[in-house]
Amino acid sequence: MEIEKPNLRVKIGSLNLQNPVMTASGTFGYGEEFASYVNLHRLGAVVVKGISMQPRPGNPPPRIVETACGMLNAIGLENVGAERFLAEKLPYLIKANATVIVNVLGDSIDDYQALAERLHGNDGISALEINISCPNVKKGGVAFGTNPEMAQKVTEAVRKATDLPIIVKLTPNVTDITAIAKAVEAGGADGVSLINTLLGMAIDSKTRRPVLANVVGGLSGPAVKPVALRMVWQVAQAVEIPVVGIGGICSAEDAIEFLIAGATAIEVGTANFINPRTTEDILVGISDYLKENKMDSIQKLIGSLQT
Amino acid sequence: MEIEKPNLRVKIGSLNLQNPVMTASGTFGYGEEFASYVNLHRLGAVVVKGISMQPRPGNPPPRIVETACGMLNAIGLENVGAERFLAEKLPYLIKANATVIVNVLGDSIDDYQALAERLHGNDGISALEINISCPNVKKGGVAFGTNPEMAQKVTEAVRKATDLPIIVKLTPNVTDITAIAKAVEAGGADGVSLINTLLGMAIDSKTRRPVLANVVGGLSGPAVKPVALRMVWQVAQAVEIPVVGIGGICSAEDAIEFLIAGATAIEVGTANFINPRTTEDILVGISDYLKENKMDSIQKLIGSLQT
Amino acid sequence: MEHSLTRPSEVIRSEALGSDIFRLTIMAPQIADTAQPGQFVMVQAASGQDPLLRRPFSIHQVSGNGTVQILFKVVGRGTRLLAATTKGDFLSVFGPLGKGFTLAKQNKNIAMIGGGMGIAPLLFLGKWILRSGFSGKLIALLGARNSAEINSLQEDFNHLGITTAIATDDGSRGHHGLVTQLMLQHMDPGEEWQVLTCGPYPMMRGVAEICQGMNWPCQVSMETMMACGMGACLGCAISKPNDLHSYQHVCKDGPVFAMSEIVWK
Amino acid sequence: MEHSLTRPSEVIRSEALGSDIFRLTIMAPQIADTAQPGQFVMVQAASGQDPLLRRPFSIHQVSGNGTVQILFKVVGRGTRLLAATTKGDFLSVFGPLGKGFTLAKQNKNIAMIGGGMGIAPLLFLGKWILRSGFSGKLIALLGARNSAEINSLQEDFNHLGITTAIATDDGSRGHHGLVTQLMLQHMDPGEEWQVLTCGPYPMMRGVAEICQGMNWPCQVSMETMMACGMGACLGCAISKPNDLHSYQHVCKDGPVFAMSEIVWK
Ligand SMILES: Cc1cc2nc3c(=O)[nH]c(=O)nc-3n(C[C@H](O)[C@H](O)[C@H](O)COP(=O)(O)OP(=O)(O)OC[C@H]3O[C@@H](n4cnc5c(N)ncnc54)[C@H](O)[C@@H]3O)c2cc1C
Ligand SMILES: Cc1cc2nc3c(=O)[nH]c(=O)nc-3n(C[C@H](O)[C@H](O)[C@H](O)COP(=O)(O)OP(=O)(O)OC[C@H]3O[C@@H](n4cnc5c(N)ncnc54)[C@H](O)[C@@H]3O)c2cc1C
Ligand SMILES: Cc1cc2nc3c(=O)[nH]c(=O)nc-3n(C[C@H](O)[C@H](O)[C@H](O)COP(=O)(O)O)c2cc1C
Ligand SMILES: Cc1cc2nc3c(=O)[nH]c(=O)nc-3n(C[C@H](O)[C@H](O)[C@H](O)COP(=O)(O)O)c2cc1C
Ligand code: FES
Ligand code: FES
Repeated sequence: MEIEKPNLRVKIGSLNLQNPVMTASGTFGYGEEFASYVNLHRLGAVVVKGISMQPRPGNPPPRIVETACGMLNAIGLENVGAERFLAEKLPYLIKANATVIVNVLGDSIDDYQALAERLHGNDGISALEINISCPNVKKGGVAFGTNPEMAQKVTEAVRKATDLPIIVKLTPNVTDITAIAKAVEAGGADGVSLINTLLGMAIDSKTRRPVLANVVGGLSGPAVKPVALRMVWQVAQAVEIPVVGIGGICSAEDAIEFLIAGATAIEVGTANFINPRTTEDILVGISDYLKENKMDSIQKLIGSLQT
Repeated sequence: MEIEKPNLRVKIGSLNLQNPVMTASGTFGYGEEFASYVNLHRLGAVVVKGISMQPRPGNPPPRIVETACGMLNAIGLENVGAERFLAEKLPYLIKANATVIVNVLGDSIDDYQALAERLHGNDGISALEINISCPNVKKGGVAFGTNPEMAQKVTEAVRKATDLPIIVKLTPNVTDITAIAKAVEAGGADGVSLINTLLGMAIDSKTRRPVLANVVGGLSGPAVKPVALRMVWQVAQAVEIPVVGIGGICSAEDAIEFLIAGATAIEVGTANFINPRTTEDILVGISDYLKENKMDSIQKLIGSLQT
Repeated sequence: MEHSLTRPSEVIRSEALGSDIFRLTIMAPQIADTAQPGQFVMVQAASGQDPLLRRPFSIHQVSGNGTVQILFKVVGRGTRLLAATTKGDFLSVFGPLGKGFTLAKQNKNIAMIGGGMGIAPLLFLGKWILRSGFSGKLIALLGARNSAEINSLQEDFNHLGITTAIATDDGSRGHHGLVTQLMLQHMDPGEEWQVLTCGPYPMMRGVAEICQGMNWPCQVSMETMMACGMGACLGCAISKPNDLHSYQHVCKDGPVFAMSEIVWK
Repeated sequence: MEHSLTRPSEVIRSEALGSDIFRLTIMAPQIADTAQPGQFVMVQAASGQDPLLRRPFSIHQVSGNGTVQILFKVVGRGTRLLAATTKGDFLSVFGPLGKGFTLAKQNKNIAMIGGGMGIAPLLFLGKWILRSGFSGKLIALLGARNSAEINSLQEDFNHLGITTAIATDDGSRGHHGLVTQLMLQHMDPGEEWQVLTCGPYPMMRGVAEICQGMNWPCQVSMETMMACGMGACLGCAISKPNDLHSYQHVCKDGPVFAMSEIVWK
């Protein structure tokens, strides 16, 4: 049996994706930045930089530092805000025929809900990804995503505001990520994506100061892949909804490992900085793997881990 | 002012160390393995491979796999057991004039207590390091170290059994490591050491099987350093007792970063595999740093981070 | 726009200009054809994943036969790896990126002021100014640690017919002191000058102060940590003047800025 | 015991023996002076931290003037980096490590049986056997993918005066098939043999089966993933026969074991 063109289509709730390769929020700008390197319309979806209701300036510099096989960032959620996103950024993506997922963030449950309402009903937005790694300012800055109840409440609030497919993006900085995943599933999420960055820190031994102005930052890149893969595998077994795998994916082989672990789709993050064409390269690599392994559909790969 | 010989002495409870450079449990065998590379008596302390009351065979192979700037291990706590340790391993370390810290592990609180009682009163053991990353078989396999109450109870039980200095070794796989650190401080720990390994996983995309027979394993090495440094900094601010920094330390610069973050001492783990002389090299490097920075004592470095 | 990402570029030549300064000549026609002076490239130093990120380098020279040069000092792991590159090796080089220098008005005199590796983009800039048919005075004021560091670079400028003046930290060549101290010596305050500068922040601050005083327009080329070099990571933020909590991005809005766009502190 | 850790060792020669097989000659007198055949070294492939761990390689040859050779096939990132090493480069090489081959009784005939890169330690072993004044028959049965892979290695054995027989997967040299199929052809069942073998697990299992049948003592050299190579990490465990939940460690208890110490499955 020769597989000519394996079926790469996957589904997250009512969201149909032509393939499982997406971009990770905050690593792909608003898509336009990559237009000369990647055919945006060929990707499963473009997940844009996290948007808040109001524009945010972000943290003071230095904001990034390289670490062993990874990097720390403390961008501080700099973004143009919902209105400018809709007016200035979304039209380009629509013209490029990209499937757009908007990553949303807020300081309070009301924030998330209001933002989901504002984004709802705009043509060209296919789904929302809810970043719950943000601090809940009303609860002393504890991240929404570290507490199952708060995570569920955010999900419910967004669920009320829109019938767009909702993917809740989980933080790995928790004791039991499956508890959070189950809570957002109960809250009405159509899928979960993970992992966001691991909280880390870098110190300059010469100045005896933190390297980042924000002191701590989020660790991403190949260094975190083993942790991400473990969490994706755990969550895929714990929930019924689709799981989107994220964390250190640099190659088709990496992506395939996440799919085998149970991810329905994957997002490429830090690797976009090293090779802006990574997503398309991975797309080709997955297709080749399926052909070599005589699989006519990506569904045969997803969750195929034999333990 | 020329500093000829900076004072490197540090204290953890009643334990006096000639310098802050120790070995991380499970990466330095029982010390003897390194005798031809390192002068064991020059180290702050040798922390030996985790010991249980009964010998343990460990997990089936494969037990290790390399990852980006790190490795996963699922050794499964293979060890010779308390009796053979005392009869066969400890005498060598005593002869080598090493300061010995025994890393202890158990399946239940009673286990830990019994082991501490057995080790207590043996000449040549300077302190115990309590590995609470182990699963509590009585509580469905949840690691002692992920729950503040269980962590405190283990500490209290060991505290009852011995007046040896007790360092409790914390797992990083938790939402809030400061809560665990405070709990073991309340339980009577003389110090905390962190981090143990991050739970991770590797998959072979060719066979679609986990690489490790145990499926999941512990991530260590340079990849985890940013997470370890952040946690050490957080814990150093949260507790009064000394903190021992562990995680990806490969060079004097790495060690100095942990000291700046607030660690009173450090342990070298995975780096011992790459260069068995790492500990002694770090010792020299710390001393040189203090001289260059005109610090007459390591105390000036510890916790010197300016945020 | 097509970029040089699809395949790695061949190193045509590797030169050591002093003990820790290197110049690589790389075959990258797409970059050579479109580069503007002041733009930069992102170079992958490691073949593995450590160091992970690309390193930014100014475009030092381009040639009609498709080669691009970078000039760099070894300061860490990435540059150490690049220094070990030899003829025939392949490097992944990606660019040209960013906003380069622009000439305010054709007939003002131009002073290019470079310090250390900030000299790198000025050679390309000088050639480009001359080729543009510029008819005013064009000088290069160059600061370095010592004579060894600057000798062959100075020759390159002189070769183009650009007048140079040198300042060295140790006095082993030219003026013993700061390159800023050369400015009023070589730039007649009675004339109209525009200044294009690249170098360490304190040096550029000194240059900008003098230019402000003299009312000379001045463009500065900024450095920050960069992850992507293309506006995607937002890591390369620097404050905007007047509103310290509003940021611009060196890789996209710069690296070359008008001095008035920079917070000097 | 002093080890070669204090400074890196110079690569004296780098040879390509076929498209993906390389031989490095490294100046490491401490290793060369003390090594026993069957022992191995741990080599650091990367200058950075990725790949992180050292790679184990059998000692292929040692010389009186202090050089050590390793012979390896490119199978991944570490070996790819090592293949790019050239004369004059420095590598951190650490050893000798492990338990090598031992000779059971002086006057039995000896068959060395190697497959693929398992041939590496056998050249050193052969030389050592000859030097020990051994007076029985000594043969080498060597398996490879094809003729290109084995040609120059066979010469090395013949050069020492060791009789060789070759089996290749593609039949391009010697027997078309498995090296085990050469055994009863070249080892007279009426004679007493001892067998020393290194190669892929299935090949060594085949060798061990025949040796069991013939009642010939046999030593096998095992491979596992290794982090430390020196008994510290306990990562290189393999099961002991009779008790699958009791383990021995390849780096310390081996890599050479009696066939009876191994679980054949
Ligand atoms: C637009 C731009 C153009 C540049 N052009 C040149 C050039 O033409 N020639 C040249 O020699 N250098 C240039 N640099 C600086 C160069 O990118 C750094 O020296 C290089 O990235 C250091 O890499 P490394 O791995 O050797 O050092 P690392 O080991 O990463 O760091 C060593 C030291 O260098 C500092 N450093 C690292 N990266 C940067 C960076 N991006 N900017 C500033 N400091 C950094 C670190 O803080 C650290 O103190 C330029 C930087 C930018 C942003
Ligand atoms: C005691 C001992 C002696 C050895 N002697 C030789 C020798 O003389 N010549 C030679 O070519 N090879 C030898 N090997 C195998 C050699 O160590 C591996 O081929 C090498 O480590 C692969 O490194 P890599 O980075 O290129 O591959 P990686 O990218 O790490 O892996 C590529 C493939 O090789 C496998 N592999 C990786 N490490 C090992 C290992 N330690 N053992 C077995 N398989 C491994 C992986 O599972 C993977 O499938 C020996 C191994 C041991 C344990
Ligand atoms: C510079 C940077 C900015 C990021 N910004 C966001 C963001 O705005 N919203 C979000 O949900 N995740 C953000 N992330 C997290 C990534 O989307 C991703 O979850 C994480 O980096 C792990 O994937 P990676 O290892 O492939 O980068 C950011 C990551 C980086 C490196
Ligand atoms: C192979 C291996 C075995 C280990 N065994 C133990 C152990 O027995 N007890 C323990 O508390 N920690 C054990 N650890 C964890 C280390 O002591 C250390 O906490 C961890 O590896 C992080 O430090 P590193 O990054 O410097 O290796 C082990 C780690 C490795 C890599
Ligand atoms: S370096 Fe990434 S946005 Fe500028
Ligand atoms: S490789 Fe570490 S114990 Fe054998």
